[in-house]
Amino acid sequence: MATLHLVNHARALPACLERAGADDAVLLLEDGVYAAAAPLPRAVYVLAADVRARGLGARLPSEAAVIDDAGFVDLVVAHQPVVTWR
Amino acid sequence: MATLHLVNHARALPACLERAGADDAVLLLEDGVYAAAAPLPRAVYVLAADVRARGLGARLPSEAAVIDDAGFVDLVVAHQPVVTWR
Amino acid sequence: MRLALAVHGAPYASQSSASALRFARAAVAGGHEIPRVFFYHDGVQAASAIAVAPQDEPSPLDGWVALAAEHDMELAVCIAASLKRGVVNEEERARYSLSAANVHPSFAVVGLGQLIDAVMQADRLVTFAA
Amino acid sequence: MRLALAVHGAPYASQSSASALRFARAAVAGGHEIPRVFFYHDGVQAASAIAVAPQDEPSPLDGWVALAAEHDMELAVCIAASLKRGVVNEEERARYSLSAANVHPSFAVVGLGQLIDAVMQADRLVTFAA
Amino acid sequence: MAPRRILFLLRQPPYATSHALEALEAVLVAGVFDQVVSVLFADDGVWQLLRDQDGDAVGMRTVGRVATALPQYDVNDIYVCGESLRRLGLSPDDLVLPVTLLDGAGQQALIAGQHAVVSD
Amino acid sequence: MAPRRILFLLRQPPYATSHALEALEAVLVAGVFDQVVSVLFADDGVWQLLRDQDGDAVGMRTVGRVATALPQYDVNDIYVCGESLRRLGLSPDDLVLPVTLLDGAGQQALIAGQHAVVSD
Repeated sequence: MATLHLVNHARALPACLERAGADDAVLLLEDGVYAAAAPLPRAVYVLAADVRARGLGARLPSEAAVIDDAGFVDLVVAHQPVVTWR
Repeated sequence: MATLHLVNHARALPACLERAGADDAVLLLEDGVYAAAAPLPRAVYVLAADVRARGLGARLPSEAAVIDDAGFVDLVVAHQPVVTWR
Repeated sequence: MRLALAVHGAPYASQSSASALRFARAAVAGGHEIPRVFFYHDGVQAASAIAVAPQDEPSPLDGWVALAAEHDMELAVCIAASLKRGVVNEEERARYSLSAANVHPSFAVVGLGQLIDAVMQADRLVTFAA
Repeated sequence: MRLALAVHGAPYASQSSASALRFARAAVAGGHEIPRVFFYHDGVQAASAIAVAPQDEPSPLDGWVALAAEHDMELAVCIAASLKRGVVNEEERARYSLSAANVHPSFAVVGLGQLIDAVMQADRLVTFAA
Repeated sequence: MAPRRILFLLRQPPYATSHALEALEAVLVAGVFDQVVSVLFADDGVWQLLRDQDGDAVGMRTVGRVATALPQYDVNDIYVCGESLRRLGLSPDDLVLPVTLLDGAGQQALIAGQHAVVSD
Repeated sequence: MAPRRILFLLRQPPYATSHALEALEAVLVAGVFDQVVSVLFADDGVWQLLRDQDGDAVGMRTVGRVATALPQYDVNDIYVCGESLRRLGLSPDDLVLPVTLLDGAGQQALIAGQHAVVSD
């Protein structure tokens, strides 16, 4: 089963990507969503509540797929382990 | 009177240096002292207690002058304003 | 599926507790079980019974208390992390002769082994970092 | 010289309080005055009377209490920042019908204006950030 | 006593912590003290001023809305680091308030002229 | 129940917060649970292993000394990110413990094989 990476600060995304496989999923949440305001080197998920709070909705690139909290749960169910990078 | 810049996380040093004048003093403290383990672009002070806790004493470059808490107080007295970057 | 959560950041210092609470609500709404939420590091502050949220913001405490009351969910606070941060229950108050106790009764003060136990019992561990 | 200090980080989440305490000791040893230490943001946790430091580490609380007792130094906790973080004195406990109060009597719970007042009264403001 | 020159240096993004919101509250309080108050948004602090925020989504007050109250509290010297704005991919039109852009030398001079600088 | 594979991912420097110390305490506890426990020090977490630390200087326990207790608690799979070590200007001789260096692919494989990963 592939790994789910949670990134809750934008500065932690490089550390995550150094150790993430191509089949792994990456979810940006909290201040991690600011990483999606800069060019992204791969497809990522971004958490809707955090995007909306920060006013980033209109600024996301096509590499960023917005998911809600239920989608977050689905990602956790579909991946193992779940790794947090802060 | 020149400004005293306090940097308590290594990641904040670039932000400080972008706005620091040549005559200003820069003091690295807490996790800021790790910035002195990499090449430094200018002379800085580093706080002795934080250097000692982290085992960095033997690794400091010549640009880093170690001062104790009394030296920190002296820097504050000799500068205005005191700005903290974290 | 059985999901264990770890909360590492204090309310207002971190979104950790708020994000975990929203995740927990979505998980139980999706039919999953959350046997234990383990509050560690600064996350132990979420157990304080005497925090008063600003008028225009929801109370993190009320959210956890309500969710745990509706579902079979243990809110577990690490004793070593909480004691040094001033989050103590009546038993610790008496033991250390402190002037007050402040852990909400919906939270259990437990040993660090319960984090490992949660990992052993659950299908996933999801950490909400500081 | 009159030096005002601001402490923004909670003990164990940040060195802020510990660094400020060492600085304050050095300043008074050097003949300077510290009329007020203003605890803001997560720094308000330093005022908790019910935190129990690990056996092999000094208590941050004891350090502040001892220093303030020896010198004319106000330990001021911002009321807005502390209330939402569960750091409350007896007056707030009664006002909000809370189950306990936990502010150490050496700390004064004050309004945010006292930060600006400290800046106006002192020759320097030194901020110990989170 | 002559009024003090007090700068608030705001560098934290708005929602992961309460620091941004609480620092803005301190600015509003300072505004009523008849001091010379200015504010510099720099680095991730510029995100505080982005339009279309909605703090309700994460259970917090909307920080951008609090920032728009600055002029009502007589805080009118509102500066933004131009280089930070550029790095975040933003333009002044993206912000909730009219601001004055400063380069590094301008920020250095602003800081150098203060009695005290309050960080967030 | 078959033992679980649990990785502790330690990326925080040792003294600014208690997170590093508390995460190590969690590793020590995990060591007595008869699970398959491993530890990966990466990024600033590698500073936890530097020799000659002295926590007394800042009123904290010495984190490097706690780390040396790992083998006594039957935690022997101790990995360090080689690239992080290099970036910090350190060599394995600078560390308080013998460790196994891993490159990015090795860390990816280590993570992929776990039931759970605990972060600090």
